[in-house]
Amino acid sequence: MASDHSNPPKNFREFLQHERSYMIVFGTLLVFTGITVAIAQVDLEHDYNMFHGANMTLGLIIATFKATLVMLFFMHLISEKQLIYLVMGFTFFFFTGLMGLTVWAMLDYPKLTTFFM
Amino acid sequence: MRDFLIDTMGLPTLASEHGKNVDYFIVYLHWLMLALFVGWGSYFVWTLIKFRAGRNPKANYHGVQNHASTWLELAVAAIEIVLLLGFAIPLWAKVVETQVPDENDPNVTVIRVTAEQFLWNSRYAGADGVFGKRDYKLVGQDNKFGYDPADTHGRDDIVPPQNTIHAPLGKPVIIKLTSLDVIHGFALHSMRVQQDCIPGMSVPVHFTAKQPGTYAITCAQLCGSGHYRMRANLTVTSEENFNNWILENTPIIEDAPAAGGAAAPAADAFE
Amino acid sequence: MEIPFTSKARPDTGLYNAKVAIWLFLASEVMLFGALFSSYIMLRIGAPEGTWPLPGKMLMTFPGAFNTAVLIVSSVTVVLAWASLKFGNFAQYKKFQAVTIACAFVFMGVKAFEYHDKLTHYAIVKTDGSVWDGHMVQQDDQSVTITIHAHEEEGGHDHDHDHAEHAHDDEHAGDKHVNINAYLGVKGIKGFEYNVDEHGHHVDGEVTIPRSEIAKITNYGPQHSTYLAIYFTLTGLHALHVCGGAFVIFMIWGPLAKMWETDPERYINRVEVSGLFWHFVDLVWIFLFPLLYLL
Amino acid sequence: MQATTTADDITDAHAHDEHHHEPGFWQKYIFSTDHKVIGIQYGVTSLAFLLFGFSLIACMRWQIAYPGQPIPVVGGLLEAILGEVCAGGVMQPELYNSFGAMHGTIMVFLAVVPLVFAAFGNYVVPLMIGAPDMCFPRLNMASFDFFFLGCVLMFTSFFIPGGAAQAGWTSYSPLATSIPTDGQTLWLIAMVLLITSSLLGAVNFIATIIQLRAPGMTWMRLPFFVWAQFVTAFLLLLAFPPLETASLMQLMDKVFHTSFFLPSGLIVGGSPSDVAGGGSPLLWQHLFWFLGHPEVYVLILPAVGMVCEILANNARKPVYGYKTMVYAVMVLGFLSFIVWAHHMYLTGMGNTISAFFQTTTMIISIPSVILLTCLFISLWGGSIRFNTPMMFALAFLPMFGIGGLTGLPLGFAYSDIHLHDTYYVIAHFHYVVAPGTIFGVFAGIYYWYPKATGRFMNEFWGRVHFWGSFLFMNAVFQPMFAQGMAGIHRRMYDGGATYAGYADPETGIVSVPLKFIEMNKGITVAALMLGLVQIPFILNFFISMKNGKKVESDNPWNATTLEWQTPTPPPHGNFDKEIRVYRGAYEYSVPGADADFTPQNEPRNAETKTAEDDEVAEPAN
Ligand code: HEA
Ligand code: HEA
Ligand code: CUA
Ligand SMILES: [Cu+2]
Repeated sequence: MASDHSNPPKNFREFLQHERSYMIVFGTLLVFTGITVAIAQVDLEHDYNMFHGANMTLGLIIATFKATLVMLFFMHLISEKQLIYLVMGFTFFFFTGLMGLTVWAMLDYPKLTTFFM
Repeated sequence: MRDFLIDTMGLPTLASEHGKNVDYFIVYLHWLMLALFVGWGSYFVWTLIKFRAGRNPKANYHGVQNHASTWLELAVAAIEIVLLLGFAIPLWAKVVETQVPDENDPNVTVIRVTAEQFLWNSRYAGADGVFGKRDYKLVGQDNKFGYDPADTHGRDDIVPPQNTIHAPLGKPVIIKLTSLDVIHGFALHSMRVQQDCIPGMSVPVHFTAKQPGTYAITCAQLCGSGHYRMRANLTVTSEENFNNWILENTPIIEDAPAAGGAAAPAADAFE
Repeated sequence: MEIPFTSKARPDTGLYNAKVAIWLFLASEVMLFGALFSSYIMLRIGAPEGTWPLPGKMLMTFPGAFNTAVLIVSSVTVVLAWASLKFGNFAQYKKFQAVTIACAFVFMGVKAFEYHDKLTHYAIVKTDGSVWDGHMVQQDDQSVTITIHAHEEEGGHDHDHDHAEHAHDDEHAGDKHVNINAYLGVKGIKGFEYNVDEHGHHVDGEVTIPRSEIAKITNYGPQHSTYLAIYFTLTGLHALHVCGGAFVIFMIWGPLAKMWETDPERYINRVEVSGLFWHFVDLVWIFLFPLLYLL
Repeated sequence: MQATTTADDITDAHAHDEHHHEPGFWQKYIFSTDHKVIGIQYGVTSLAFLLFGFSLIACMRWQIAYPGQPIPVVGGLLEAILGEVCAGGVMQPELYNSFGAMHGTIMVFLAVVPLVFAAFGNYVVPLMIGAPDMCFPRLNMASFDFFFLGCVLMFTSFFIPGGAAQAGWTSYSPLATSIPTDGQTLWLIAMVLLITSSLLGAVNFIATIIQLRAPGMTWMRLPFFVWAQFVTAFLLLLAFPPLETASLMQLMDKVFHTSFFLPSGLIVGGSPSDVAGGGSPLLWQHLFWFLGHPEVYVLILPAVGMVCEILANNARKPVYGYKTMVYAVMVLGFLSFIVWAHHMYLTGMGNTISAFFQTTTMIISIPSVILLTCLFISLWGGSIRFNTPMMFALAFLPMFGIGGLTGLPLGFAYSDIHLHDTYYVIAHFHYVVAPGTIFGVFAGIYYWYPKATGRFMNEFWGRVHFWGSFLFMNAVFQPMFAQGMAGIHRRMYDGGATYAGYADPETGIVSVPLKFIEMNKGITVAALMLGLVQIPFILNFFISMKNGKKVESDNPWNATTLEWQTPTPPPHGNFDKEIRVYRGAYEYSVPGADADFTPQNEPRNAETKTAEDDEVAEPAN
């Protein structure tokens, strides 16, 4: 967060200087967008003998990383009030509950069950 | 005593082997609930009488001081844990995992039951003991079940009249349930069996009948305007009778593919 | 009557009302999109073989990547606009936020292009079972004309184009994805047909198919397959959020800007709150892009 | 953040306006932003729908008890309005299904939730926490508008060709998509509107409770009702969006022919469906029940909250274990998000996942037991006044007890095999929502009526209403347990007659003994009587507005909470004095105090003043 605004920046350059954390995040986001696209062009699993679902995992890790940057810096979650952490923490928990349990339930079936797909 | 407890509960006639466990579970649970209710209820009524304004004009700010209720709550929790870990989970595991009869055991009758608005289709594997191949890609106007007409295993499959299912007495039966159109529910209360029939998946239920007779099968899930009359009968007869019935219903196999031949060209495109 | 803490923070929570509200709202948005993402996973895991397109083959990567960059830019301008206001630099705020709004327009423009591309893309199954796949040129009661694109080769394999398997052969399917289910009920599907030159190579070109020979025709709209269904739903809902967010930002930027004079603190709060929403929209896209376009 | 201006300096032009001009009728009653007016709007709308929901079930009950016979009195009317679905005054299966689906939908989403959460919440919560209004008055109005629009849509769907939705309140796919009526589409659109309304409401409630508590109103001094509403609002906020998503997806299925919830190879109406397939019917169920279970706590928690207020007030003593209750309700809210699949045991669930959901379901019953137990124990040592609100509040306890206890056999997958989708389930949840929540609502209406109107409702007719309702509620729902146990399924157009008394020719075994079907008649009579005993209530409700006994003070029940510290009825802006809170919400019969109640805003005398008294929030002008 822009902390100190008692002495405002005089010109645009100085302003960007002052807000350089945003600019760094901005650059990082762009770079990682590029990386995501680049990685997607190769088949890590087959061409590079990585584990099953390697592309998916890596792609999602990068997306999560980018999202974290946006949340922490652009949305100022890095210095937010307790209450908001609490609310978002719960939300995150329920969100994973919704995802995890539905998928788990989808994968756990009794013996002899078949799907005609 | 046991029987008395069960009878008071008004459960339908029991005709399957595993069903008695379901009954015991339900019945004991209900007596327990009744005990809790009566316990709390008497305390409640007593309190209302004892502390009515006319008799007790001045309330006591402090009220109950002891922590009996905590113990009570812990007791309820403990009972639930016992019920859960000791009975509910293992018993359910038996149903879906550990005591599922083996499909390939010749002793086991496997029936495919496919629900449809508003009737039940059953199918038996026939003499070769193997069902015809089934693939959703084959579903068509003239082949709504999607059985492969080219598959020889399917030709001797037995397709009894709709809404009739027969099962042999005293032998394990597996019914594999599915549906063509919407979700139906296969409720066979006399056997203490119930399972939804979901299009796109086939889920098994199993039981061993211990009493001959005809039992109603109810559709348990709302499936449209005919839901209420979507009834089938399960007939449990001795093994001998059952085998005769199977023979009666066995199709006469001709050389050419039987019914549904017209759909054949569609098949190869998907293989 | 005055509602307290509309601009000033409540001491014990350290927050003003709208800030609490926007975070709560975002929490519900997380669950909204969360349910859609869960659906995406369920549909993908449960997809019958050959009906989920190969990673990165259904959508054009470039517009998606470009839009990702656009949203990132807009996210940074939103936060810089807010920072400008914090320093009392209203003019600079105006400029940054103008960029944001412009970005929203660009984003929607690209989206519209992509939608248009999908909706004019048709797959036609002829009565003889052959599948013709391309963009609509014109159609009338008598016939349908589509442009068929030469098949982009994958990994140097040559395709035996009248081989039926190829329609759902994961390894080698190109940009064309037959959802077999979409053609159910049509008998004897053979596979894709292409314009072929004298050397047997695929070339671009138009074909006109008489209506009488068409067994089934469908565009690549949401009904085409569960993949496109979830694609349109997710991106459509997201696009609605973009429009909504841009509208609010625009209102604060233009018509409601008078408040900067009367109540600057509350004005900054509004900018911050609308910005938080905007970042969230960006954040959703950060996941959407790889999931739908790449993976 | 450094404040440069204070709230006092700011004059929101809009608010200023309202303050000075006497608003006209439209401004005051229709497009009002005053939380009390909005509360009353919600209240009136949802009570009307409660009655409507009952009318639907009354017709259905006739058909259940006397299948194929014309409905007396209204049969002809229905035929005239709805046409052949009620040919000859006899309900057809389609009509039965659509009334059933709409009874459930209306009762849950248009009657009880808006009543307990929105109506009581709007009216009472800001008063209880000492706030001038809700945090966002205009958002509040918007929330009502969305709700009202949703109501109108739901209601009109009865009159379109094909009629209203017919796939149950759960709207399971593929059935919901395969039923041709547009009522199904309207249902979905209306649901999206209702959900949007609830989301806006939930944001507003939470923000209000967090931000607008009067100085000194610390978290642990909040009346329990506020806590209940707070948790409820979170349930709505986080559980509703997945249903909104699901509704949108089903709408896509319906309108754009996608197949989110439609598997491959589906047959519709006897021929292969024309959709792509590849979807999953279970996905809908997961998304629906992810809302569905938290939703049932939305139905019950506010009622528990109201009962708690009324109980403490009329027992003239503090509630027992206030903090325990607060924690219990939080745990309840938290856990309610991870039990949903207990509605889906019989969809073919594996062992591990069902063990998980059985465990969470059992765990969640513990906080419910704690809540009920605390309320019971609160009565011990009291000086109990038996007035009408108290009667309803007291009756709530055993009724919820029965409903809750019968949730246990359903919560175990093993016993659910037999009980699933039978009348046992119907009886279970009606015990919680009808003699449970509805009694809570009645208690609340009788209790807060004097605050809203300045007059009491008639005590005698209140008692008639109580005993009648108590008797007939039980007469309606108690036999359903027996029916369910005997294997009679719900949603049966003929009330199960297809299966009745059928005896096996050889063995004489009867699948469903006739006596259980016969019970239908008694239940129907009781249900109609239940409707009749509401007449005294409705008359009482309207007549008392003009003729009821006037209240003698602003605090006629001698209560401690802040809503009784306002003028009667409270004006726009609520309080005519500054509110500061010095104590917890239930300081009844404090030893040494003059009266048997000490309002929350009554200052302590100087000597006993503690540091805690000064722990007050920034003065909220
Ligand atoms: C307000 C509504 C509400 C509430 C609070 C509950 C509470 C509970 N419900 Fe219920 N339920 C519904 C509404 C509700 N339910 C609805 C609407 C359905 C059907 C939906 C449909 O299919 O259409 C349903 C269906 C339903 C099912 C699915 C059944 C099926 O379809 O097969 C299950 C299964 O687990 C279940 C379980 C429970 C449990 C374990 C609780 C627990 O939380 C209960 C905990 C409470 C207690 C354990 C009580 C404690 C008792 C005492 C302290 C003693 C009191 C004694 C005296 C007063 C004397 N419910
Ligand atoms: C909150 C929810 C709620 C409530 C309160 C009720 C209340 C009642 N319900 Fe219902 N019911 C459901 C939710 C509810 N129900 C649901 C979700 C279903 C499942 C639907 C499905 O299958 O999909 C269902 C299904 C259902 C069935 C099963 C139908 C079937 O399976 O085919 C039956 C059968 O008897 C029934 C009966 C009743 C009765 C007799 C009441 C009575 O208790 C009603 C009592 C109410 C009154 C008597 C009205 C009082 C009116 C006023 C007080 C108005 C005052 C007005 C002013 C002052 C302006 N309900
Ligand atoms: Cu089939 Cu109900
Ligand atoms: Cu539940």
